[in-house]
Amino acid sequence: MTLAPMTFASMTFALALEIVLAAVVLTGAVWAIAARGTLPAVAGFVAYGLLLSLVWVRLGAPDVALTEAAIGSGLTGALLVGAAARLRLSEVPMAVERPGVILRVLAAVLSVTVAAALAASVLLLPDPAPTLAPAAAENAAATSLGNPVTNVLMAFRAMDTLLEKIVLLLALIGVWSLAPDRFWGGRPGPRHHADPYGVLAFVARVLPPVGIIVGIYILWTSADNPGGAFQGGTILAAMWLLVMMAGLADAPPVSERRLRLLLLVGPVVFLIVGLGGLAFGDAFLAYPMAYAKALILVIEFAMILTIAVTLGLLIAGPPERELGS
Amino acid sequence: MSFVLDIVTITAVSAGAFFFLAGTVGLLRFPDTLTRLHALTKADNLGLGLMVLGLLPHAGSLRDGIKLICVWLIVLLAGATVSQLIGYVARREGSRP
Amino acid sequence: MNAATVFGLCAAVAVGLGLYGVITNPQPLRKILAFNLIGSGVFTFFGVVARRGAAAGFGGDPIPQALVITGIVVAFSATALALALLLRLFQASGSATLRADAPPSAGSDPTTP
Amino acid sequence: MTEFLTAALGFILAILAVGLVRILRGPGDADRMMAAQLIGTSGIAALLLLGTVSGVPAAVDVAMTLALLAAFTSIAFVKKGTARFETDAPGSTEAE
Repeated sequence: MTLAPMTFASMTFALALEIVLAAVVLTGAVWAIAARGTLPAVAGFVAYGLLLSLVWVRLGAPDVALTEAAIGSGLTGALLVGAAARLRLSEVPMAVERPGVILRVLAAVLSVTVAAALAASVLLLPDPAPTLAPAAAENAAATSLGNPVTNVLMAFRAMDTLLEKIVLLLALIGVWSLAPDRFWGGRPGPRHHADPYGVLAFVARVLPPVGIIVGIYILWTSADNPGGAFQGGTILAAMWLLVMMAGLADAPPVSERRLRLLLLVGPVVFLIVGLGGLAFGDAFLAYPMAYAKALILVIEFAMILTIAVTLGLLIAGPPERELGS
Repeated sequence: MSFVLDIVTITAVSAGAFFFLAGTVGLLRFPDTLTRLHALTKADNLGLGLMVLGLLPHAGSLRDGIKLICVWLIVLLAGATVSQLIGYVARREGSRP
Repeated sequence: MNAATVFGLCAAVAVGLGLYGVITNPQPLRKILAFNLIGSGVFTFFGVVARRGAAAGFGGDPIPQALVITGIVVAFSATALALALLLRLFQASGSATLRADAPPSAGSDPTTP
Repeated sequence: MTEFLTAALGFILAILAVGLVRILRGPGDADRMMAAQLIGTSGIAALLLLGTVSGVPAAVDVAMTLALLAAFTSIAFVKKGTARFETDAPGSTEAE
């Protein structure tokens, strides 16, 4: 190999890039903690999430990068911005409650200790690293899906994914249950208004069709490439919320039958397929080999609807208007 | 052929980086909000556009190439509307005492 | 020193920063934000472990990667619920503080007639 | 070629860091949004470059997702949970 010095140079080059990326990521993190105002802190957190998705690409995990970009940065950012704006009134008296010097020093000592312990464990990770990748590759033929992460999520550890959907639904029930009694069953959030010929209405008419195509593409491609129902569903949810924010459509009352059905279709299809595995196959959530890919796709299409609706409603918040208003 | 494509990449990515630099300098140095906005849109539209152009020869397949162009189109559309919103916000802030 | 180590150290610092923010920042919203920072640091840690386990032609071990995807979603639901609770507290009491001896709010609950 | 693209990526990351500093300075919402816009666009450019450098073609999908959600987050920031978006002086929108 005559190229050896060259590859060494490009390796150090790549390392320099990684160090720069890590430094910029940490700038965002420092700022999300240290900024005085709440909104700048939230902006720092969103930038941090965006940069973290670069880190995930660099770590060879584009599936996670997609999730981080969609949920960790985008939707969490929108959620925090909304909450920060509503809490703005309460910011002034907060300044008084800053903890004393002793507590801050103790907190700093504790944080540095924890960070140092974690850093030491990074440096002392076993070599060669334990891995399940060969096992995942060996069994990939069972589902005939090309994306190993989809394989793990939908087949090898499908129970985790099913329970995760149920956690989402439980969170939504929790959010709804915070509504005052008289608003129960009503519509979440305020009714948004905007100039129907203004720029907001324009973008809410033009962007969602594009977003829906991208969202479904991300789901469809997840069989063989990075993607999935979750990442696609997040984009759909964002587009739905955009239409609501532009005042083009109102949020549905949370007691609406159609809405409840959409919320249930994903987990129910998942459960039916799982119980089918129990009845006709070996175990709960065991897919028959011949139909594995088809069944997984059916589950994913049902789930993208549920995920989009659940995420949209989680961000819209508890009902704030009386039923029939 | 690959030599020509490499030159396209180097030229276009350098030009894109230049527009990013110009937009950032404008964002830092220009005196008021609307001129800063003007500088910013250069980085958005031209900077990213040229970067995409430069990366097209490296796209692995036709599908990847089309997706690259789609990214630019989405950013153009979103950037144009968000810039208008920023303009409204700037006017609202400006009219405040 | 490679990518996994660099980002592993980065994750360790992010967890430390988040922990400091959770303890010292008095605003509940900022505590929630800092908690998310801890979470993302832990997730990056998983990513580092996955990257080190790259084998069989994959860019990383797919099992930790899939676990992280599930984790991000669960963290999001928890954040949404926490923020909804915080907003409700603000609506009900007129202030968003965690102090037990907070002064009684001037405004009454705007949501009950 | 990889070296050149890596250098370009480092440059774009530096621009992104400048955008981060700009957000902190503010002072108004408009300037913050502009800095956020710069961070979003340079983040997308960085993702595309990184995908090419690291040989991860799916980075383009991540970039598309980011582009869509950046627009959404910016609009959420402008609306800030309020029901109305005043594009003009009060009353003039109804007159149009």
